[in-house]
Amino acid sequence: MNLHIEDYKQNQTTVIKLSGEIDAYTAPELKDKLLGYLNEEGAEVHVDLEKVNYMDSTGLGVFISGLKTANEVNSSFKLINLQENVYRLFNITGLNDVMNIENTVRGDIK
Amino acid sequence: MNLHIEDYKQNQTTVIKLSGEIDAYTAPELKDKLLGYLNEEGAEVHVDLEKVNYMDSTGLGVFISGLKTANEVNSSFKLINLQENVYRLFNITGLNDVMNIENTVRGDIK
Amino acid sequence: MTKPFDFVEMKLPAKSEYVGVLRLTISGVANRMGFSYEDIEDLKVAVSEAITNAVKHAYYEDDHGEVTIGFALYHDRLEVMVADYGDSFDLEKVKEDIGPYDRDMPIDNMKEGGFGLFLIDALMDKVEINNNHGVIVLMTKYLQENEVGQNDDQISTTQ
Amino acid sequence: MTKPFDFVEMKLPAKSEYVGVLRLTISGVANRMGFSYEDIEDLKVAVSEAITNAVKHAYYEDDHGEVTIGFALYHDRLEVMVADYGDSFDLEKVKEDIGPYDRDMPIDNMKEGGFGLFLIDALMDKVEINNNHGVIVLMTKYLQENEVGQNDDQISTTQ
Ligand SMILES: Nc1ncnc2c1ncn2[C@@H]1O[C@H](COP(=O)(O)OP(=O)(O)O)[C@@H](O)[C@H]1O
Ligand SMILES: Nc1ncnc2c1ncn2[C@@H]1O[C@H](COP(=O)(O)OP(=O)(O)O)[C@@H](O)[C@H]1O
Repeated sequence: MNLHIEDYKQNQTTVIKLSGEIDAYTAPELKDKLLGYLNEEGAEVHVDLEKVNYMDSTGLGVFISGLKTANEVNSSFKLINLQENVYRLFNITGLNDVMNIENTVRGDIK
Repeated sequence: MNLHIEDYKQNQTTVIKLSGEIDAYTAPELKDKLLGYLNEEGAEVHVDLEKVNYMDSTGLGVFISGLKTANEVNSSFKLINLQENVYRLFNITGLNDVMNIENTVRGDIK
Repeated sequence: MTKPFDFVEMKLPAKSEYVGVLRLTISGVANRMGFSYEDIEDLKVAVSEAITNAVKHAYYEDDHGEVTIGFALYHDRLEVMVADYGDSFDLEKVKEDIGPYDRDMPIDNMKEGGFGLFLIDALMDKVEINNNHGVIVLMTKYLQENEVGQNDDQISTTQ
Repeated sequence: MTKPFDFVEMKLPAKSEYVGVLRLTISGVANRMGFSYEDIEDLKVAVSEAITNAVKHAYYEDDHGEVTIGFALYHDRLEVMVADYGDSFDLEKVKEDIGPYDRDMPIDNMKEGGFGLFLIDALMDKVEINNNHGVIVLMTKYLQENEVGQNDDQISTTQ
């Protein structure tokens, strides 16, 4: 039910590695982190969702904010390693059309 | 919250491998299985609790029944691979004095 | 409309901290009923959306009201009711906005919210919203034929 | 006696199926408050014992009543109330029997139950039982100093 956020530089890219759940309680901290990085011109951010086993529309909202900020200041971000059930929400809402999403992994039954 | 019960013969011994939680809902099936085996004279049963991450006094009750049956019909059973928090209940209640319990493993944080 | 065979009720403060707590509860209820892993995920999202709405929209900043959640367990379906006693809203107006992302919309115009009710609708089999006094969202999810058959753990009426 | 800063309530059918559901809920509540893994395990057992008692002893065979569980979240402790509206019992008489296993007792004489109230008492910091009308078990667990400090996830009053 919590979200653990780990972030580090990898060459030119900033990686934000998440594990846990993205919901109304955990999203604000994630939003701060993500927008913080994206507010730097030219920044490249990878958000690694491999260990995120739950997300709802609050998470979608965070990534839409990210998109708008990235558009404004000319930075970019990519979502990587999404679990099936998390990817589905981007799919159902049609947001996979505008988001940069890379390689979905299979949802693991827990 | 469920309990999965797997049982098989290993040489002379019957192994009952449990995974999940032992509570008022799941205990009756376990009790049936355990007493079923113990009701055979000379039977030797190993109950493997390695994957049991929760147990309460309902579980203690099942093993007390086991003890009584084993005493009556001259069969025997042993509890093996207990997680720390499960072992603790035997310890607090003093039942570790009468139960045959073998090698506690460390409780794994989940 | 047969009678539910069990009813579970929960009252929570309308704070985001409790959305995750409720998710654990609904996982448990749905697991006991024999829902599949995928359906449980759907239920978790839909119910979280409804509660998040109550947290975000029903009450004013410092006035933390309550959210009541009712689970009616039927043989073939789970009905979840999420009710708050806060502000209502203009459903007709909101409905016009509900839908997936419109690809012709420039990113700058995108709203950062607005997918909650859409997801509830997409993930549940039936949704009714009543917003006369506060907001009541009533959501239904049916057990698939094979789910009922597959799982021995479901709750029985007779016990 | 300061006021609780949050209150969560739950009503369940008095059936064993729901003991596990409640365990998920209390794990969530205790996790949010910042209790340690070990303390959460204690809470799960103690609360399950109280509900199991309501399921086993409060109501007659086919009369499934309800159990009400209240969580009062304080800054320094969690109080859990488990109440049923079924049969009461003779607390004084039961108390004589409460205790760990007596090593002088031959196995044949051992009861298969009887450790529930003992475990509640051992695992919680404070326990009160009221059994005038139905049974109410009120259990308190304090947050350890270091638990409160260590964990940022606890629920805040102001938010
Ligand atoms: N429980 C509620 N109380 C008051 N207004 C609500 C409630 N639920 C939804 N609404 C209204 O409906 C709108 C759409 O909700 P939703 O689709 O969940 O998107 P979002 O919450 O992200 O805005 C909200 O912006 C709000 O105006
Ligand atoms: N909620 C309750 N309603 C009625 N009687 C109860 C309740 N809780 C406990 N009791 C009585 O107290 C006794 C001791 O309870 P406990 O220590 O939990 O052991 P057990 O439930 O295994 O008998 C029970 O046998 C029962 O007679």
